[in-house]
Parts: sequence; structure tokens; C-alpha cells
Amino acid sequence: MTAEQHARIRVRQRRRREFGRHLVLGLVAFILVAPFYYVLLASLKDSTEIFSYPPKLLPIPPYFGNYRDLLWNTGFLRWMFNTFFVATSVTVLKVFLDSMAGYALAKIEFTGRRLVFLLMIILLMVPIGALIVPLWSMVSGLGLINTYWALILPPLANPLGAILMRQFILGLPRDLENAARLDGLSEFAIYWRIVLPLIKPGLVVLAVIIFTDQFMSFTWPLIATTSDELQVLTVGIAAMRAHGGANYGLWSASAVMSLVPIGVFFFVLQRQFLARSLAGALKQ
Amino acid sequence: MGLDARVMPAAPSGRLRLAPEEHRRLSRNRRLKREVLGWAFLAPMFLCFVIFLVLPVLGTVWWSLRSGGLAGDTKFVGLKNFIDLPDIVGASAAVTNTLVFALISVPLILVGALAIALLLARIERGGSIYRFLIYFPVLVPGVVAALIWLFMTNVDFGLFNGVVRGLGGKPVVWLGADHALTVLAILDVWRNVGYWALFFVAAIIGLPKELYQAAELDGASAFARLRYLTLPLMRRIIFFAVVVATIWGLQVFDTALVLTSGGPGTATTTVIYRVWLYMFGATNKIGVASAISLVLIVTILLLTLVQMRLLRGRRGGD
Amino acid sequence: MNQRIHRQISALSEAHHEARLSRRGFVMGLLQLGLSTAAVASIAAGFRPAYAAAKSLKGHVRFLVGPWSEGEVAHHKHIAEAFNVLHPDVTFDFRLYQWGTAAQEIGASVAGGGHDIYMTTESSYPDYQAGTRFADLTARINDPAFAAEKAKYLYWERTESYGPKLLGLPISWHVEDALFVNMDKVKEAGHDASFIDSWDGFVDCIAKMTKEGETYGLGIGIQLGGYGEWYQRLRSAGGSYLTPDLKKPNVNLPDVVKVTEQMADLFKRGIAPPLGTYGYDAAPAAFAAGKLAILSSDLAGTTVLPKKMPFDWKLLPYPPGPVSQVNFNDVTYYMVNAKSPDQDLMWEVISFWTNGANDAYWADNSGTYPARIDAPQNGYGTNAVPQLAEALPLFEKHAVGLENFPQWATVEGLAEAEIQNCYTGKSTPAEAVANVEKIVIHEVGL
Amino acid sequence: MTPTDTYSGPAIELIEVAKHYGKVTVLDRVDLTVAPGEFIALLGPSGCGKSTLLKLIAGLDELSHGEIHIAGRLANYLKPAERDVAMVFQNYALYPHMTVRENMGFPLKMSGIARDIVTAKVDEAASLLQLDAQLDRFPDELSGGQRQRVALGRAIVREPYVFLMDEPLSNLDALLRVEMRAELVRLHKRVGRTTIYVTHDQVEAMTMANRIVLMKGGVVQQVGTPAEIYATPANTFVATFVGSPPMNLFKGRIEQARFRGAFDTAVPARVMPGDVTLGIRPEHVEIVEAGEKEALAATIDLVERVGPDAYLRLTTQGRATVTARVDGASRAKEGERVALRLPPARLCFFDAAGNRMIVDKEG
Repeated sequence: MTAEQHARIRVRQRRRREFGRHLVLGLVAFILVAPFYYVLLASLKDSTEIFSYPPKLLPIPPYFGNYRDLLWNTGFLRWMFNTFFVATSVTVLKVFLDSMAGYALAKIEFTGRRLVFLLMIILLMVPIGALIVPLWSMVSGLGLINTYWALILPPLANPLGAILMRQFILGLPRDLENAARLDGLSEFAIYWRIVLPLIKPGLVVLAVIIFTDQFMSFTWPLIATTSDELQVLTVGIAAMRAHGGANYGLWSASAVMSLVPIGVFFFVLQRQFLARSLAGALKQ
Repeated sequence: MGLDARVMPAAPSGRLRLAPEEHRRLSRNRRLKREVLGWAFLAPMFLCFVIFLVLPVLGTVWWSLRSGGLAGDTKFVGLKNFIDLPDIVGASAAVTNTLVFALISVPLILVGALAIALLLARIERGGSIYRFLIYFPVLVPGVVAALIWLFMTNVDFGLFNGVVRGLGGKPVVWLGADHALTVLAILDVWRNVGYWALFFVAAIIGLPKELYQAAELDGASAFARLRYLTLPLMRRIIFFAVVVATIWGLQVFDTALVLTSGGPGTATTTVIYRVWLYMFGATNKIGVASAISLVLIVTILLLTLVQMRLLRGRRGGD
Repeated sequence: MNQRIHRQISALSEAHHEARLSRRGFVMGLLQLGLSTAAVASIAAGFRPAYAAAKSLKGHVRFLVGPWSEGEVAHHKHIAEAFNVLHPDVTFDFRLYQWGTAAQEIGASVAGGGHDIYMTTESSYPDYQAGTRFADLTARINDPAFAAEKAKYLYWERTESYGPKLLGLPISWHVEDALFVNMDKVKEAGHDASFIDSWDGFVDCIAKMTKEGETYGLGIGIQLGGYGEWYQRLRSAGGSYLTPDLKKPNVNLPDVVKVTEQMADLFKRGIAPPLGTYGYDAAPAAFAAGKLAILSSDLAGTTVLPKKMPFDWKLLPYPPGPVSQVNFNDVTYYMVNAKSPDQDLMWEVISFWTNGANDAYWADNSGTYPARIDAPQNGYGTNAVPQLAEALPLFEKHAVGLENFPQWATVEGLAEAEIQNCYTGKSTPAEAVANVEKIVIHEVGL
Repeated sequence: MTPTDTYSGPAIELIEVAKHYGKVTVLDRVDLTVAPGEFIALLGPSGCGKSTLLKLIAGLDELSHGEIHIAGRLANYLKPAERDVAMVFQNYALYPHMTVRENMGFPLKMSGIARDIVTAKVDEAASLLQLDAQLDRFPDELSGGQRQRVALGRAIVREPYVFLMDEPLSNLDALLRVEMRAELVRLHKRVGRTTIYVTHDQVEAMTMANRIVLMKGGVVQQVGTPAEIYATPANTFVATFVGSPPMNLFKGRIEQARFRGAFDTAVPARVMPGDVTLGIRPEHVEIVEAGEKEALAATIDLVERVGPDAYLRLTTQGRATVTARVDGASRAKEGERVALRLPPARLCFFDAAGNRMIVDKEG
């Protein structure tokens, strides 16, 4: 065979393999996403249609009553606002505090920093589910129960962010800060004007991790607030299910509506997030 | 001064212009400034860390030595809560359920994630769409996920039995005693496989390309490259994933709460669910709940330490 | 005029006499009294409150209540509107807890001062009795001025049996597990309502109603990890968690094992759907659709069922056990947070919330039975399904309450799960019963 | 006007400067005085402590012992920015998120200088360094040489009292390095500021510096002009580190004005008898006719031709290896038997410990 034939065969082989990969990945993606499609359909049916068998594949005409009920007859919009308010506050505060702590742990030599870091690593994995009672006593002792602070402050304790930031900042060349130091920057200015701009990808990663974590958190918000005004999305949806009987249409609508914003948020950030985040996490 | 000294012997002391005690004072000041600086940067986060994590962990220890609940009064009972743990009816079921859960979900998650990652890392175009779709279930709050699955596992009109019927089978009671734990584990796989898949993709992309080119020149098959290159190179990362996924698996709770309420019977009562039962049961047996929590925390700490030790070994190794 | 207003007026005049109140204040006070009394008479003519507060009330009241029906908050708002007719300056806020986390949510909230008034269930009452977080209402309830009112509430003997303090006013009681029976299918099976008089008749009926792939005779165990079902079988077999003196367990009796076997048999024979088939949410729909001929559920199920059912149905108790026929029920209370600043206001509110009219209204719309003897005269039964009122005498006849020890609810939760294990074939009835006894011993600390 | 403008003493004085990390000594009591305007090269193999010394002077690291005086002021406890020094880093340390203009103007901006003055100074430095066209680019859009210039420019605009340079040319390719070397020298002449230059490249040190400080293992081996260091190395380390190919060294004894070791040759009469190491630079080894006085027979093992020169690797009969540097046009062939001579006047002598013995050559 000629070299050209060889090359052609190789190209054909590569194409066939690529096609195979797409086939398998497509199937996997389909299986993973099918449940969403299923609830999306259910949310567009009224309850008699949901219970009908065999199920209709496409709800034509679509029924929007579930969404109407969800938006106007439940606290959904309020839950959504609370979730976004809390998640955004936590994210902003935490990115700031964690990067500062990370800077201290990575670049400033002070007594106890090894010990602090070790403590953080050790407590990194402690599940919040195991800490709720003492945590609750603590927050209640501070008089914060039933305030936004009760939702915002405890998540700041998670050491993952500080550890991640330390890792990112350690990766910066030392000479850059040295140059800044020679240029007359204070330590805070070095952190603010040199370090923060340089670890921007890390900050995005951290922000996405924190935001999605907050978006999903359930156990703590359930316990920490007892007023309707402070209910977050997960708690509201769980309560709706507990109170509302078997209204599958409404549930489905709530599931769909709660996933839309996080989906959009993630879709916008995914390029920055997916590529770097996990690589950063790997270095841990 | 000794500009022309060609050989520099150890210089005699005492030529310093500032008195040693003055040097000591100034050094101390500088040191102190650095300490203050370090703690100033650390303090905001560290305070939160101490107040909302370290103290609660210590609080768990404190509660675990007491009886009673939040609404009532408590008293010190020593180690009684721990001594009684093995006698609790259903405690072994909770431990077994948790371990079985982890045993089903962790290997499926990791093998699945690795397989997806190997394909995803090779793909030439469309990768970002797959990544988004595969990652999407990761973003679903446990409560919502459980709601969706409650719906899908409904015996009469759920998606699962729709498929079973379509294939000519008899409807299955998905949340019955025989399958509930498995369903819960599969739900967990659904929620986590995307996370680890993308984690592995990042790792695979980071592997040195030259090694693969060399291997290809050596005529190694795709399988051989996987077996002798990819897997060994990713050993540490896979190990990390195993430990972390296991630790997460040990914490399964919110889906069990919403989807099966720990039942039927004790079929899906996991360790944290058991903690929840005691913590939130009417009598608020917080002591027992804290004792169980503490056992779990210590288990997780041990796993973390094992992992730290082995990961540290990497640095020593190369 | 009501005694309460008398008392308010005499208090006012006394204060005036002692020069604590200015003349102007005295006149204003009288004026307000007069106005509010007039308001009672004129505006709220539709119902006649047993008593009405005289003092002009002001403030914000935060409720934490249990979700009995879909319209829970709406029902409270309805009562609040009536209250605001009397006291326009009082505002309200209603938050629902979830049943699964009720004890914790209540415990957290009451300790942190999150709410003022709590709807609590009898199962946690002994626990609250032991603590100091809820206001002690003994003096107010036993005030001679309140005696006539107190007499209209049911179940004081049960409440008083938990201890010397009285912490709440009862709102309602409800049956934890009643049978929702499709009478059409009973008839088809050749039975009538008397099938419930014996266990054999019961089993025969549900066996005949079962049609494979179409209908199960009896849906039980729908409340995953829930309670009440087996407990009434235990009581009907002469057992209980503890002996009446609360000193020894009283579970592992031959009769108890026997009724547990009977229950497990329903699953073995396939005339009850395997546990997990229907959740608490889905079961009423399955009953309405005829997939379950009988549904075993709490009375809250009545609020979920469609008003018009395509068949004739009844609420019935479980059949008798070796000792007696029982149905297990408990009481719901309103309690006041001891930290609430304005205890007088809270007392006015909970006594208003539990007066004849409002209790009747709430219970009627929540599918429970009112805890007031005057509820029927105040319109109870106009909203709820007629089956509820119809079954009241039957349930009253067989009612047993829970036992008087603080760990009852924990024991119940754990015990019911062990019994479900035997329903699913994971353990034998004898093992399950033995386990329950172990749970009792451990949790109570015998 | 900084106080340094009226100061006329030594630019930098290091007194007993030492640095320890735990038990590891990185710098051991370094004493050095630098005159204003001097170009000093800190030369040594990697790990010799030269970079550490530079960092200590810059204030980026803390001394364990000793004093640093810059322009007559004790600098130990001054912040880096207060020391009036500018530093050029090995990896340039340009701020990646700032343009060239911002990078160069940043130190001035930080010291609160008005914007138009900053712009003027940056423009001036840019034209000096031929960076005018690159002012609005970001560092990652520049070539290695351009980045180097920007780093230099950032140091220049500050008009510091002292320039510190940490191997600034080591990341450039060979050609550019030679070019930049000349440019740096030109710059130094023009700006006339005291410069301390760290390098491991002896050619850089020899060609650029007024004086060289040669270090090894945290200890200063020798301080001197390039010529002094080359001609009279203080010890065998200096002798072999400076010069390429390195100086030939032979161990042996001095007896009756003769060196006796692997071979036997005459030495100046004043050399004290005893154990010595004899040294001679390859260019001083003479290839002579066999039979000439003091000629040693040897065989050529290897001929390395490097253009103008050729290096011969020879083995004497006593199995000593000698490197000789001869004219590139030499016709020497491998395997050829030749004679060589070590002129006594060109010989260096070191004692048994490797330290140089003072021998008056003229005498």
C-alpha cells in the first residue's frame, strides 16, 4: 500500500473512533439529562394528564397552570430571591475572606500558620449534618437565628476556599511580590493590586463552587431560619412537597424553575470553570 | 576597609555599629509586625472558621457526653452515650446501609466517571456541550433531585416503570425494601458522576503528551496505553477521588430524607439519617445523636489523614 | 357583658383610684373598652365569641404551625381577619414547619425566640413539660374567670396527666390511622361495613377485593417511617410500650406477636401492596383511582381526596385485636413562647384561636376533630367531608391516647421502622416485636 | 531630593552579613564594601548564596546576623521600598495584568508622583531602551529580550541609588545575551549608578564588572577586579571556576626549587618546600621542541578546535593530564607525541588546603 492509502485509512479510522465516542457520550448525556426532560414535560401537563397511562410524549397543547400556581400562589419568587441574595452574599464575602486567608497562609510567615493550615485540612471534610446542633446553639447564642446572617455566616467557616486560594497563590512567582514590595506597595496593596488580579481564574472557580454549594444547601437553612421571609429555594420546595399533597405538576414546575437560573449561571461560566477548577482542585 | 583582602577569613565579631540588644529589639519589632500582619489577613476567615466549625466540633464532643435535648434540660452522663451505641437496635442496620450505599455508588461513580472522562478527553469537537450536559445533574439540589426521582420511581405512572412496561415486564416497586437503597445509590451516581468525570478530564488533559507519543511509536494499543500509562499516572488522583467520594458517600442524607424517609422499615436509614432521627425526634436525644456524629467525624478524619499521608508520599516519591 | 370586661373595667378604675392612671387615660380606656365591646356586638354579629378581650391590643404575633392541609395558612388568615375586627392593631405572621422536622424546628424556634405561638402535638408534650421554654399557662387556664371556658375543652385529664404545669390550649385531636374504605368494592366482595368487626372478616374482605395488577385490598405502611399503624394493633392486643406504672416494657407478649404476624401475612399474601409502592403523597390518589380498596392513613388524608369521589366510601377503625378494638389518636395544642414579650396578647390570641367558632372552623377545614365540645354548634362539619363527622362517634368510642413518657415519640418512630422490616420480610414478627421491646428499654433507659 | 544625593561615603557596606535557615547556613559572615558607581558582580555556582545576598540587600529577606548599610544608612530594618534600590529579576517579574507603560510607571505611581511626570519618565526610559513601540502591549505579547528591557526600564525610571540585578540575562538565548551584555555596560556607564549583578556566568562577570565577588557555599572566596581574579586566584576553587578551560592543577611536593609529582619541573626558588598544588592556565602551557630544557614528553589525547583556539588534552609520562590552549591554526593531531613546558614565571602555587601561597613572581 502507498503512504497515501495508509494515511487515508488512518483518517477513516480516526473518524470512526470519533463517531463511536460521540455515540457513547451522547447516550450517557441522554441518560443523565432524560430526567430533566421528563419533569419538564410533566410540568406542562395538568394533573389528570400526568396520571394518564400511557403517558403522552408531548404535552400539546402545553398547560401553564402549574407555572402560574407556582409563581403566584406559592412563595417561589421570594425563595428564589432569598437563595440568590444569600448565595451572592456568601460568595462575595467568602471569595474575599478566603483569598485573604490564602494569601496569609501562602506568603506571610507568622507563628501558627502551619498549625492553622493543618487544622483546616483536617476539618475540611467534616459534614455539616453532624454539626447542626452545636452550630445551631452557636448561631442562636449570637442572636442570629431568623436573620440573613444565620444563613450567610456559617458557610464562611468552610476551609476549602482558603486552602484552594493558598494553593493558587503559592503558584504565583515570588518575584512578582518582591518586585511589588520594591515598588513600594504595602502588604495589603500587594494582595489587592497584584495577587487578586493574578488569581482571577482561581477566584472564578472558587466563586462558582461556593455559589452552587449555597444554591444546593438544604439542611442548615432548614434549621437556621423559621420565618417565611427567609426561606430559601430548597427549603421552600421541600416544604411545598410536605404541605401540598401529591401535586406532581406543581413539583415539576418548581423543579424546572429552580434549575433554570443555576443552569444559565453555570452555562455562562462553564468555560472558565470546567477547564480550570478541577485542575486547581487536583493540585490540592 | 578590607577591599583588597584576597582571602576572607571568618571575620571577628564586634564590628557591628549597632549594639546587639538594639538589633534584637528592632528584629523583634519587625517580627511582631509580620505576626500582626499575618494574623490580620487570616483573622476574618479564621474567626468564622473557629466560631462556626471548630467550636461546633468541640460542641459535638460536649453534647456527646450529655443527655437531654434542646428544649429540655441536659445533664452530664460521661461516656454512657458511646457505651450504649452498639446496643441500639438498628444501629448496625444504619452502618450496614451506609457501607452498602457507598459500596454500590462509589465504584459506579468512579468507573463511570473515568470511562466518560477517557472519551471526553479524546473528543475533537462538541466537548463543551457534553461537559455541560454531563455536569448538569451535579447542580441539582438534593431536594429537587429527590423530587424528580420520586416522580420517576412512581409505581403507576413513573418513567422507570413506563420503560419496564414498554419492555414487557411487570412494574417494579422501586422504593420497596429490596430496591430502595439501590435506587438511592443510583440517584447518587446520577448526581455525582459528572463531577468526577470532569475532574478526571482535567487530570487526563494534564498528563504529559510526550509519553503517549512515545507509547504510540512503541506500538502500544489503546488498551495498553490505558493500562500501562493512564491508570498508573493517575493513580494518586484516582486514590484521592476514591477517598473523597467515599467520605461524601458516608454523608448521604438529604435524598434519603426526601425520597424514602429512611424506609421502608430501616432499608434506607443511613448513619446521618439516624443522627437526624435522634436529633429531630421528639425527645431530642442530642447526646446520642452527637455520639454518633462524633464516630462519623472521627471516621472521616481518619480517612482524611490516611489520604494526606499517602498524598504526601507522592512528594517524597518524585 | 362578659366577666372579662368587668375585670378590665374594675382594673381600670382601680388604677385610676390609685392615681396610676390620669383622668384622661381613664376616659380613653373606657372609651376603647366601649368601642371594642360595640365592635363585638355589631360587626362580628355572625358568631358570638365566648368572651372577648377588652383591652385594646397591639403588637405582632408570629405563629409556627403544622401543615394539616393545603390551606393551612389561609385558614389562619381567616381567623386572623376575625381577630382584627376586634383588634385592628395586631398583625400576624404564619410559618409552617414540616412534620419530619417539627420537633427540631419548634425546639430551635422557641429557644431563639423565633415565634410566639406554636402548634404542637401531644407526642412532644411530655418533653416540653420537662423544660421551661414554653410559658406556663396554668394560672390563666385555672383562673376562675376562665372556668366556664375551660370546661368546653376536651381532654384536660390527658393534658393534666403529663405533669402539674399546663402549657397549652387544645385545638384538635385526630386519629393517627383510620381506614378509608371503598364501600362499593366491599359490596362487590360480598361484605358490608361489619367486615370490620372481626380480623377474619377483614382479611377475607380485602382478599376478595384484591385483583392482581389492578387493585390491592389494603394499602398500609404508606407513611415511610411514619407512625401509628402498628401501635394501635399493639394496644388492641393488650400491649403497650410500657406498663401503666411506666416501670417495665409491655411489648413482647404472645398476643402482640400474633397480631404482628397477622399484619405481616397481609403482605405475604399479596393483598397489601409491598411497602414503598405508594408514598404518603401518592396513596390518597391511588385510593381515589380505585387502586387501593382500603387506604390506611391519618385523617389528614380527607383533605387531599377529591370532594366528589366516584364511589361510596367510609372512615372506619381497624378491626379488634385479641383484647379490644382501638384507634390511636393524639391532641394538638397551641403553646406560647416564654420569651414572648407580651404574654397577655398571646393568651388573648390563643384563646381566641381556640374558641368554639374558630376551633370548629379550623378543625373542619383541616380534617381533624375539634377539641371543643361546642364545635358542632359553631358550624363544625360544614366543610369537611361528611365521612369525618359520621365516623366521629365510632372513633370516640375506641380512642386511646399515647402513653405518658417523654420518649414515646422516639420509641414510636424507631419501633414502627422495625415492624416495617418484618412486613418486608427482613425479620420475623417475633424478632421485630423483640426488637421493639429492646428499643423501649434502651430509649426509656430502664 | 533624597538624602543620598549629598552622601559621599561607600555606597554599600556589608558587615558580617549572615543568613541561616534553621541549621543550614546560606551565608557566612560576608563583609563587603562597594564604592559609589561601582559595577559589582556576585559570581558563583548555584546555591553559593549570591542570590540570597542580593535579596538581603534589597530587603526581601531578613538577615540572621550582621548589618547592611546603604548610602551610610543602616538598612536592616528598612522596608525594601525605603532602601532606594531597584531590582531586575531573573524572570523579569513583570506584572502580567499591566501594559508595558503601566509596568514601568507603577513604582513611580506608587510613590505618588504626578501622572504627567510619570509619563515623561516612562517615555524617556522607553526610548533609551527602544521600547517606544511596545508601550501599550502586555508582557505576554513581548519577546524575551523585550521583556528584559521592560524589567530594566522599570528599574531605571525609579532612578534608584543602587541597581540590583539577579541573573537578568540567563533566560535569553546566547546571541541576545551578548548583545544585552554590551547594552547593560553602556547603560551603566551612562546612568553611573552603583550596580550589584548576580550571575553564575563567569564571562558576564569578567566582561561587565569593575569588581567580582566570587562565592562558594555561602562564603566569599575572593574579591577583586576581573584581572586580579584571573591572574591571582585566591584558591584552587577560584582558579578552576574562572577561566575556560580551567586552570591545570597538579598535586605534589616542592623540594629544592623543583616540583615533584606526576612530573618534575623547575619552580621559582622562593617557593617554600612542602606539599603544594601547582597550577597553570592552559594558555601558559608551551608546546616546545623535544629535548628543550625542562621539556616534558606528552601525548595528545584529544584536540578540540574552537575557532581561533584549539585545546589540547595531553598526558605526560607520569600520567598527569594537562590542557593546553594553542593557536587554532595549529596542526596538532591526536596521538602525536609532543613536548611541553611549564614556564616557572607562570606557575601558581596553592597550599595543601587549596589556598593560594603568596609568591613574589618578580623576585
